Amino acid sequence: MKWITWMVLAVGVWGLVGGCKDKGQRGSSSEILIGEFASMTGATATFGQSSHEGLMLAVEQVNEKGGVLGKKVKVISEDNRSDANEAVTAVQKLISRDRVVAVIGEVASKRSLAGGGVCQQYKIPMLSPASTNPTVTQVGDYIFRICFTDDFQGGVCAKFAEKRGWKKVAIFTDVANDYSKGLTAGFKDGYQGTIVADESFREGDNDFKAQLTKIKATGPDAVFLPGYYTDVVKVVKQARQLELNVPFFGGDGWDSPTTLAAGAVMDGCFYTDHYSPDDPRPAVREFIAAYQKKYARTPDAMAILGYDAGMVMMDAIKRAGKSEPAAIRDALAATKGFPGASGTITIDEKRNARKPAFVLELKGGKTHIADTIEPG
Amino acid sequence: MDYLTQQLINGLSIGATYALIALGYTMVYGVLRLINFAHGEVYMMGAVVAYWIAIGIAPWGWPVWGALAVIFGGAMGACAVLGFAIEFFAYRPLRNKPRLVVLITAIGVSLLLQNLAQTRYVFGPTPEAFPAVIEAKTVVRWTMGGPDNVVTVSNLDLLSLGLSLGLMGVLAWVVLRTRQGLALRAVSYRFDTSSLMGINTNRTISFTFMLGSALAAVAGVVDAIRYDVRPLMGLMPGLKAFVAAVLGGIGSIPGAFVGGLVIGLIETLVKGYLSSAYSDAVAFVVLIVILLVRPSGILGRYEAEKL
Amino acid sequence: MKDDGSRSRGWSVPAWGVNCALVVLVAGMWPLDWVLVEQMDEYYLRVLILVGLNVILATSLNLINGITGQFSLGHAGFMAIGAYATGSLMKYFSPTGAGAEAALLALLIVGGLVAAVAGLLVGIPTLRLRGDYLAIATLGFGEIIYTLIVTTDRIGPFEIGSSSGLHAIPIRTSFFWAYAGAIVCVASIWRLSYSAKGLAFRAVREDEIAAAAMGIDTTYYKVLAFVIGAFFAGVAGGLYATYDGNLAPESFRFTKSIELVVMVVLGGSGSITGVVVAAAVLTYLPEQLRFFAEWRMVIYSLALILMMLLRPEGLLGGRELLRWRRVAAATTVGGDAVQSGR
Amino acid sequence: MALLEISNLTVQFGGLRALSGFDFELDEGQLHGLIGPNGAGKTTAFNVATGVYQPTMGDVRLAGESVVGARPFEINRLGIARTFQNTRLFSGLTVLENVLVGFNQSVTHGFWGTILRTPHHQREDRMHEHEAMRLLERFGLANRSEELAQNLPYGDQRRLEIARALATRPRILLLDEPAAGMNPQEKIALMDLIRFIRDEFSIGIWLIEHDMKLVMAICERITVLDHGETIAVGTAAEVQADPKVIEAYLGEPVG
Repeated sequence: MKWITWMVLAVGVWGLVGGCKDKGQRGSSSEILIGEFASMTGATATFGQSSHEGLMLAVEQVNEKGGVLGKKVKVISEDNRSDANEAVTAVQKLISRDRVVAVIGEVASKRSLAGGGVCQQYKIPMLSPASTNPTVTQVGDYIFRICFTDDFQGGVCAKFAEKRGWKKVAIFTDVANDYSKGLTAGFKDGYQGTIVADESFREGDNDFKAQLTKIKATGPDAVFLPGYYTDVVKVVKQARQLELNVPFFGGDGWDSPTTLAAGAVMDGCFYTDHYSPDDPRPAVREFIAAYQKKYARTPDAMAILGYDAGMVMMDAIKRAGKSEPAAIRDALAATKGFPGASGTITIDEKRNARKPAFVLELKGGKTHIADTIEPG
Repeated sequence: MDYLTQQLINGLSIGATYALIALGYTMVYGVLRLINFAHGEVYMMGAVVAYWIAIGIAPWGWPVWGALAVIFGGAMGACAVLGFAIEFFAYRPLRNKPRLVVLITAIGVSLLLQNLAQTRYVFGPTPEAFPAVIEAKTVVRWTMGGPDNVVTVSNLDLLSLGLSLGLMGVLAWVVLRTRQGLALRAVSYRFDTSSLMGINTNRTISFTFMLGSALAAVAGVVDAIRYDVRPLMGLMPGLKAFVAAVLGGIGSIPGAFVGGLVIGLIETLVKGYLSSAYSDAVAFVVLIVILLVRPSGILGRYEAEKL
Repeated sequence: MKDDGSRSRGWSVPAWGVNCALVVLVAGMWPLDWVLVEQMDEYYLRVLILVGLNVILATSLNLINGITGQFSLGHAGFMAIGAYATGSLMKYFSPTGAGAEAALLALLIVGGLVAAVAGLLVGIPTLRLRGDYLAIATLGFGEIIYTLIVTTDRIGPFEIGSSSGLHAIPIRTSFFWAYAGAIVCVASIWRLSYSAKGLAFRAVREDEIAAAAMGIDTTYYKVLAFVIGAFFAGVAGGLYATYDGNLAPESFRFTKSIELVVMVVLGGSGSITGVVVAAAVLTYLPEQLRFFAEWRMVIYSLALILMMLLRPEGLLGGRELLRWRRVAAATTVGGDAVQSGR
Repeated sequence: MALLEISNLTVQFGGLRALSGFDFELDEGQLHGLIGPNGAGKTTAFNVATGVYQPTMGDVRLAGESVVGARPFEINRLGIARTFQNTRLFSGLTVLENVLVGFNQSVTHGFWGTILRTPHHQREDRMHEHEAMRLLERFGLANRSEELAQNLPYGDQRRLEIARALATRPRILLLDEPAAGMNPQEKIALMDLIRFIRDEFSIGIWLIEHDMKLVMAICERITVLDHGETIAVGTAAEVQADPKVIEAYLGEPVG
């Protein structure tokens, strides 16, 4: 048994010696260090890995062109196992061990809120690629995002539903997902018609026929489905099997090759997005081409937002002129009209991104723009 | 009426795959008194293997029945091998160790398969739709009460129910009519004495794992076709199938089948008539109530402890 | 190790001396806290504090699983109840100033008590269930708790936050609180299990029928183990809520419970010091494996399987580090061996 | 009125009548044997007397009070202790701890006393330990007190189980085949031990045993069961001469 005692002591001493405070100057190394925390494993690994790939592509492109401020940019990525507690640990490590000058993350608002608290405490700017809950950027003046907020996007969906003349709408929300719940709340605030059914499912569910049968019985004009692409196609397919043949519509969570690959079954459905794959703008075309070259896959919404988060962050560092957190923060706050792949991004005084929303209609595995709604 | 009928069809369709998974739980529990926590992951691997086979044979443009036969056969074979390997490498060396230790190992195997499937080398984290081998079609359709009150049954519902009924029949034949089945029954009745009776217990246990894993693979392929393939898809169906096995009386093969269908129905009816938010919790409430009221389950036998 | 009957067992130091030493030890965490905040890297300090919280969780689960032999897979549920009770009340009252530390202590105890009530409710089914059945029922309990949290926005004036999580909880927990909690928890459970009274817990684990024949109210001890275990899990939850200031419901699903069970088994079921060491190692190890990125959990699960195959009795195999005689064997925990059970 | 009185006890499992119309009396200081072929209902009688099974009919009274319906631990506290046919020691606990479990019910300090380790608690723990060691000395197990019960030789395990039962301070001790698996020397020692227990602790002992020699040698009275029915009661000599007993044992020479 002695060896166990010694092992414990050795690990303890190692921990203490390695655990002394590093008081070196942040950002003084030969590279610019940006930290990323993402759900690389666990329940929502798909989102974390997508946004990670987008970010790595952005960094690779910038480094090929000589980097930022004459230095190469290096991203240190930490996995949080899709857990909020781990997210805090990961951000803490990035800031105090790796001495990063800025942080990019997370997709899920819960984890952005958790990690954002640490960033705000150490005054390290954090840019979230895809956390849509309004409270995320309210954590403090160092927290930014480049995606829509839930209330904005929910409102866009409500406006669109009214423009279409849908008087009776059924709602089908993922209750375990705050993004989905946020959109539903935003939609309910803005929608003037009648909500005939308010049903829910839970992340990881596979069979939605019970709820869809219930929705069908209420005879809606359309179904609002603010979910992620991981569920959307399955829901619509099952609805069609039950002869629930009304349009489904949702938010940018739909954006994915999966949704397009489903083909004709998705015909006549709509979703809001920050860009359209048909968008002729060069930023979009170049991104899609580069992504396909590097990963041999079509990018989804998370990949685009991860890419843009990286681009906006590196642009801010360039404009700041030095890789110091406070200067980067100020530059981020001053971002205006940045030509991102996900739209032209302007950061407003609440540190949220303002960009126009497109409403895309699905037809035969392709999208076309059905409407454009400017932020109010 | 049409509403209830449709919900019952929905419930049976889900319950059929729970039943197939539950059979594996119950058989393994019967011979080893072990909750094979990794069983849900075997189901997931069945879906993953089927996915790769379907991608692989897609360019050849085989007829539907041929493609399905290869996909199901391949997934069943691969999972039988996987089930054998899990038992051989992870459980067999621990045969006489406390149950807790074996259960932890089972959890370890389950985590390993989940995390391996999340890497791009095996499958990757993103859910993928199954290649269009068979399109969902409504095959039975009738109206009840009025022209709008349609009840539909799809070919996938029939596939799911038909396969599980058919396999249940095959399983009954194997267990009741073959030598291997006799050995299985003997081992699950008395482990210690059956080996004295000249039964090769190790081979019987391997056989049980392979049989159970192949059934789970079928459930995995059915769900892959009608839903999609994802690395964590084994989690909830695995747990619910376990609940089904307990509900039916763990160790009882017909019990597992009935339990699976009942859990599918309960889940669907709760979603359809109460709130969908609570449907997962309801499965567990049912479990706890059953355990308290009738721990031997619907069709199980109660074993009193002998002093 | 003396064999004759004249030898006095247990502590040779008088109890008041040990009690004083414990008080001094807890008080000593206060200046240590100060030194660590000044000198230690915040990331390491965080890991150290998480070690403290996991020590409380694993030790309290050890009382239920390892010492009393009631296989529970729902410990994260108790933790969730404590975390949400303390967190929600803390957010509601937002105590500041001089009374804040006292308020934290009070709310931690409230969180623990709420969890203990849940422990009582879960403990009652244990009258009927054992082994695997109990394991799966407690797992179900944990999932029910998760579902309730995910679907509840608020209880009266107290915010729960449903699936969005509970945020902006006043942050109060420090190294001192985490380790004071850990010391109190470990000392209490040590004393409970290594006293004449506490022998009953282990007797229940070894053989319930024989224990009853020796006049031990097995039901009482089983429920008591759940209540005490749940209390400390609730306290750990409360500490966690007021350390991070954020709670997300999925942090308390059965993956967390399983993580805790693994700590108990790896430490050697029943061995309190072993479980403490395992809790520390298993909190620290994944941090060191960060280098492997997405392979990290693959390595973790492989290590778990290998550990079980090579050393199934756990690190200490039922022995205690500071007590060099064998105090309990883990060989019968969680029911009898596979297959020999009939 | 005897200390333990069992009257008209009937136990039915489904269609099987394990025990019917069983009457029995035992007083302090008595040694009463219970014999019969396998499946005669001997252990069932023990299980009813200790609350493991509920009787279908009839009564079990201890010092005049009925104990039917009481749970096993309550019956133990009222004064009936037992051993088991297949030893049920706490195999993962040490020899000393096994005996200390028996003292558990005499502990007067509570929950907080245990956690705070009050002086009262310590005194009491030490006292119990002392008593437990004395008990082990009498059973010749003192030098193995720190060994795990599962590592003891078989005969020692049997004796430890008796010591553990005595630690609960019973008035009646039920021994279920204590000599099973022992060699002749051990059996002789066991006979001495049982007599010694009766005299030293002045308790009533009720003994199930297959070894006729042992039963005949030490029991003042013997009850013979067959198929749940009492077929003979009396001294060793009376029982041995009973034709029904001889028939039950299929002509086996009795004694």
